[in-house]
Amino acid sequence: MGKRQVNKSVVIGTIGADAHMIGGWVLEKAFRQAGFTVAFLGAVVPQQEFINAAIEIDADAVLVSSMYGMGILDCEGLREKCIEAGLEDIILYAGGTVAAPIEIEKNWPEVERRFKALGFDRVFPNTCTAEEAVMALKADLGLT
Amino acid sequence: MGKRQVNKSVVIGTIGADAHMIGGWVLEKAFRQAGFTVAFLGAVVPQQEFINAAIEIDADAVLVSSMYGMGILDCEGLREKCIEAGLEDIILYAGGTVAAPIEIEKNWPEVERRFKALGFDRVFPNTCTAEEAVMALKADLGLT
Amino acid sequence: MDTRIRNARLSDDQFFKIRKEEVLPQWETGKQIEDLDECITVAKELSQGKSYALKLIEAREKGVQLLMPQFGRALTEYTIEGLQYVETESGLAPDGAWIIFSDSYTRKLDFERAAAGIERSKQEGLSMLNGWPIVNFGVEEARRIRRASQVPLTLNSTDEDGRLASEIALAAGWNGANTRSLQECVAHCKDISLQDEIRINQYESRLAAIYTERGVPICTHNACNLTGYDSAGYRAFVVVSQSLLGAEQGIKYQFLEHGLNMNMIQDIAMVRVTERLCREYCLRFGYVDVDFFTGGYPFLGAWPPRAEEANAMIAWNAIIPIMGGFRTVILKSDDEAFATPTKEGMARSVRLARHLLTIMGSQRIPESEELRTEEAMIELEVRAIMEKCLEAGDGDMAIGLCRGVEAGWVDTMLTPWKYNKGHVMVMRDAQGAVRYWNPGDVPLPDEVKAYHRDKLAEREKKEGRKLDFQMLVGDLQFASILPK
Amino acid sequence: MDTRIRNARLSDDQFFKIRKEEVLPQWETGKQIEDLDECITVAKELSQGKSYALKLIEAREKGVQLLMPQFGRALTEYTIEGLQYVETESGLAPDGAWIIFSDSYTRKLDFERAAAGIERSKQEGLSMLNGWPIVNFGVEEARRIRRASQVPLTLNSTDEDGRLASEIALAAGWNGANTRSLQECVAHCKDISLQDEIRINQYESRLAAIYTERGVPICTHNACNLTGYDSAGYRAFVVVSQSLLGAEQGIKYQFLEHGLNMNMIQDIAMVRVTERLCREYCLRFGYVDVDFFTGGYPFLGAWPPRAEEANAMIAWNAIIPIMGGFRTVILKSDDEAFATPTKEGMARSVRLARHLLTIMGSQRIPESEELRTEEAMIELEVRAIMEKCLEAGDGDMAIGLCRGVEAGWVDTMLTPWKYNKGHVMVMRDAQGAVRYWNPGDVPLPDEVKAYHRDKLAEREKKEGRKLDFQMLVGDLQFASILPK
Ligand code: B12
Ligand code: B12
Repeated sequence: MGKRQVNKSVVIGTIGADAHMIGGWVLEKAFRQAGFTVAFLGAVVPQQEFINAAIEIDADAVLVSSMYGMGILDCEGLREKCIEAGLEDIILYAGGTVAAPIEIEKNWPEVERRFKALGFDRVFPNTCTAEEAVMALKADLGLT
Repeated sequence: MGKRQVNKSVVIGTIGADAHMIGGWVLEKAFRQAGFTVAFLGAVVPQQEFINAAIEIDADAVLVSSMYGMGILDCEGLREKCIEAGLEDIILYAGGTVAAPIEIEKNWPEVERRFKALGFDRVFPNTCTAEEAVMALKADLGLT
Repeated sequence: MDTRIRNARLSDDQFFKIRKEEVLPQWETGKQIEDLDECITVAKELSQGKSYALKLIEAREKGVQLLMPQFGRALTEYTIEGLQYVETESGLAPDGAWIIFSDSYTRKLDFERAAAGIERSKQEGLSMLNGWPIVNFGVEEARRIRRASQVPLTLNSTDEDGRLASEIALAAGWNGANTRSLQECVAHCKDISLQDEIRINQYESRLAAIYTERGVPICTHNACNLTGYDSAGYRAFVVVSQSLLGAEQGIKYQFLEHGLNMNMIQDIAMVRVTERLCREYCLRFGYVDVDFFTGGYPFLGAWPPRAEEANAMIAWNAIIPIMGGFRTVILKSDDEAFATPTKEGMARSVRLARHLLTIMGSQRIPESEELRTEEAMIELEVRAIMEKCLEAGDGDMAIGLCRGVEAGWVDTMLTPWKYNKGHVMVMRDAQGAVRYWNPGDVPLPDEVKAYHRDKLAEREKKEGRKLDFQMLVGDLQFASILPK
Repeated sequence: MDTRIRNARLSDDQFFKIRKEEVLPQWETGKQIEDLDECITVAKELSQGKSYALKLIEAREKGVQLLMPQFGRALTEYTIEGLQYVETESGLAPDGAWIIFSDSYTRKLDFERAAAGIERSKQEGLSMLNGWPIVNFGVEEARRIRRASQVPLTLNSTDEDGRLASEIALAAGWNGANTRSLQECVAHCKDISLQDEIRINQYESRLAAIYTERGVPICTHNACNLTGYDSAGYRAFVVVSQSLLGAEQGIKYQFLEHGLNMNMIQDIAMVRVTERLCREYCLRFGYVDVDFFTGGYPFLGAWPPRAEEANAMIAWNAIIPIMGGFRTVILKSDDEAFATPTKEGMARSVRLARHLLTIMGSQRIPESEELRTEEAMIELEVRAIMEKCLEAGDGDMAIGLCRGVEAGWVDTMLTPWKYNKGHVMVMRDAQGAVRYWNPGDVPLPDEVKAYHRDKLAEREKKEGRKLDFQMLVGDLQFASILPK
């Protein structure tokens, strides 16, 4: 953090074959209200689209929503693709109901372990409100 | 068993300060229908009344209902009083929600241990139906 | 018959004589509350912001429905621990209140055995009593409990004689002092005469009124919990008749508590009719400033022994009051089939019900022909019995009530109470509403008789068999015995 | 606009051409079911006594309401284990049926990733997919599952293209082949055009009809689950419009599945109007022998993360169908906020709902002014949109529907689907019913507009503040975010 200039911009979308878009929609409203530029990609978003959008708006962070349970599978390789695309230190968040097996979903340290291993900076359970998401990102961007 | 002649007669009542009488009422109907003579004492029945009734109808068994939770306290000494009254081998059953502490009520072996120690032949949880009660007594009386 | 009892207000002389000679000497802790003025002063202070009557008024103004869980353990510590646990874990405050129950020895004035139960509980490290023995512990311990909770406490120590328990509760800043008479005989008594029971309860009602008059508003529970298997009309009648007895003693706030039979339409109709007729009869007798609040009480019949089925019961018994717009939602817990509520069970129950309030919002049952008919039938029944009582009592409800029970036109099916004739038989109809299979000597108007008969005939038709006694017995356990 | 799609029955030639060229080649397991005659023969045998359509008819005759839990795991063993667990532990048979869901990769025809998910699941010893990948496993495994359960199975593999999944399900003696079109676009799609979606679903409907014609009755789900936040009128419209598309292909049994918004009156009104109008419109177009069954689907919006609150949701979402007299009670579980239902969670849910059926018996919501008004308003709305479509399509519902979406008078608030205009905004009123805050270009009759406006004004009044966008956003989580 701090390497590049923070310009309050985020990419938000739901990854993979996942059609859930309401969480992302709520996040979009909250981030706009908090003064962020938002590229909202809706649902069923391939990894490459997140990266393209991040480049386009020079995003500080990519907020990947995953609700339908295949989040762990769908997020594999995203950090690597970011690095390839020159977005070394972009912030990556994931959030939602990220793991199909309830054994993992209800074992949050395990979820965090897995997403850290995938190169994500943070991962949020679906009890996270949009306001909490905004606060977390502001903190990570040194904005408060 | 077998010492005295079985004459298919039972005393039924709810012991102590316990006002619950519906279980006893249901039992009464079932035992009558099964051909038993029943002395039904209703609720709030002192120990002595059970004994008097048992003598009066020359009962094979006394069925003590206890629903309100103080069954263990209320049943203490009943077997001794029976012996004093000459009812050495009368069958004593208890049944209902016999123990106030849920720790005991949900630990049925402990309930059985305690009622055996009080000289009861059997104790039944409140999931016992009237038909099951009849069957148990018939078995103990060698009636099937 | 003995007509010494009348529905007439106790004079101060009478009241204080009974207090001194009969009530306070019942147990040694009676001494602690001899000074009624002091009791009232302390109660006023301790109930600041935690007055049940005022909370009910506030709830009405805010348009909210109060959640009312129940609790009681043999020892004060256990009891406090439980209240605090539930309040913290389930967010009971601000729109909630507690029903605290005493144990059954206390209710039967067997304070020796209650004392033994306390000792045993200490020895075993478990609650060996089915409630908190308020009389044995006395007023200071009751005040400790009052301080420990954030919401109003109301005492449930229902049985023959709750006077000393109510004295202590009120002196501790709790609510209490039920408006009871026939309700108690039928639910919990065996030998006491209705005259005696009315007399005892006149005292208790007067007590509540004195606190109220002196600035500590008390809202008594006027209940028809009965034995759990009673017709809706009988339930409503019990409450309406008791409302007159309570009002005569000066009670200003009555909480009309109705055991639910679990047919939504019938239960709601019952509560509405009761409230309406309580107002009407009280006005007729000149009790012009009595305020009424409504509530259901979760099904008082046999509950199922597994959590999921119990949750179905908890939910349905909360949904009826919510849809009926009752002021409170009283809660049982998933421990019901086994033991008095545990703190964990009660917290679960509050959470479930609180979420029902969230998702149901202000949904209410709409007016309908069915509801109107049901109300009309219950109303006809209650009026018929009320008028017959008043006639028999020459305008005196106390006398009329006693005569009605004696004659058997005030009657219900099951009770440990020896004075009840027990000629009536009730059964569930095709919708689970409780109907007279045999109205015994209850003076049901013909229209009402026919209505009940038709409703039962519908069940016969639906089940394709004649009604019989086995079905009546089966009805007693319809909600507790699970299909294999 | 492209008008190549019409509401016309596929000829056998067309059907079998598509089957061979488009559907079966989608994945290698398509080969196993090339011989449709053989598939139908086996299906007939395997569905003996377990036919969903016949079970629904039987339930109607017996006057019972079927319980429908849901399940699906990445591996066949896990899936079978779960079904058997629930059936044993909760007594699902005889009055129950299963909804089995496939995983989302399968639904998006991404069988490669589904295959990877199966492998991963084996490696991790956990179900890494959110359903059972029916296409990857193929017909023999599906038949194994069919044999392992005692009750009808119906497949939920809803998304753009469910044809191959439905082919396999039907060939295995399951029920399946939803009647879908707009429902799918709105719920799960992003880029597909409505024309293409209708074309895909004509095939699927025709498939169900062929099985039915050849002695294996199939009852398709005609659903309006949508995204969980849609007006009642829009929901009903979606189902009514789809009923014509399905009926044209020869479907004889349609299960009308309605996502519930959790306002009892509105939900019941919606289901009634849908059923009535499905019949009416089908008759009008000459589909004289279509049979309809009704069902709700538990709230499709955000659920709370704790068991007690989830139980409140389970209960209320079961009580609405019971009170509405719907033929089925579909169940979610207390796992809803976290993961697809576990077997334990689903068994709990079935027990809870089964006990509600026991204690509620045949209680139903009575007729009332509120219900009539609500029905009337929904009916006016649906008729207005239907007629506008039929006019625009020159009597052809498929064309009209496409034109309606394009023009924006068929519209809803939230969806991932790019062709939806999204000009409407809905919000909850004071009773939690869903109302148009902004009807966009939906051709609401003035009366209906005024009604929605009034209802929202009541909420404004109740809450003492103007409606704003934050409230709309708040409504999306009203049932999931718990008060502190
Ligand atoms: C609404 C809903 C739907 C709608 C979706 C409509 C739409 N297109 O958006 C419909 C009905 C169509 C649907 C479909 C399906 N669903 Co769905 N759905 C839900 C439901 C009930 C609510 C989700 C929601 O909208 N919540 C409201 C929004 C505002 O909250 P949110 O999404 O949680 O987002 C908030 C937070 O999570 C957080 N957040 C979210 N993402 C991110 C990302 C970041 C970086 C951060 C910081 C925060 C954050 O912030 C948001 C605001 O607070 C959930 C269960 C639940 N949670 O109650 C199931 C659920 C997500 N669905 C599920 C499934 C399986 C499906 C289906 C496969 C069908 C099925 N088998 O049931 C299909 C999916 C098809 C597909 N291709 O994706 C499962 C997923 C299981 C799992 N994870 O293992 C769930 C959990 C239900 C369940 N228990 O079975 N669903
Ligand atoms: C109905 C009822 C009442 C009615 C009683 C009416 C009456 N006079 O009979 C009313 C409302 C008045 C009432 C009052 C009270 N009750 Co009550 N009541 C119940 C309830 C809901 C059902 C009991 C019932 O009638 N079941 C139907 C009959 C047919 O079944 P049964 O009694 O279980 O009997 C069957 C079996 O148990 C068995 N059986 C019974 N006895 C025997 C004996 C033998 C030998 C055998 C073989 C079999 C057998 O056979 C019967 C037929 O199947 C139970 C909870 C439950 N079980 O659901 C609470 C319950 C028994 N009550 C309870 C309590 C505490 C009280 C009160 C103290 C008030 C309070 N705090 O809630 C007062 C008691 C006052 C007093 N002095 O006794 C507690 C007891 C707790 C405990 N054991 O620790 C219970 C468990 C509720 C609870 N969880 O708090 N109650």
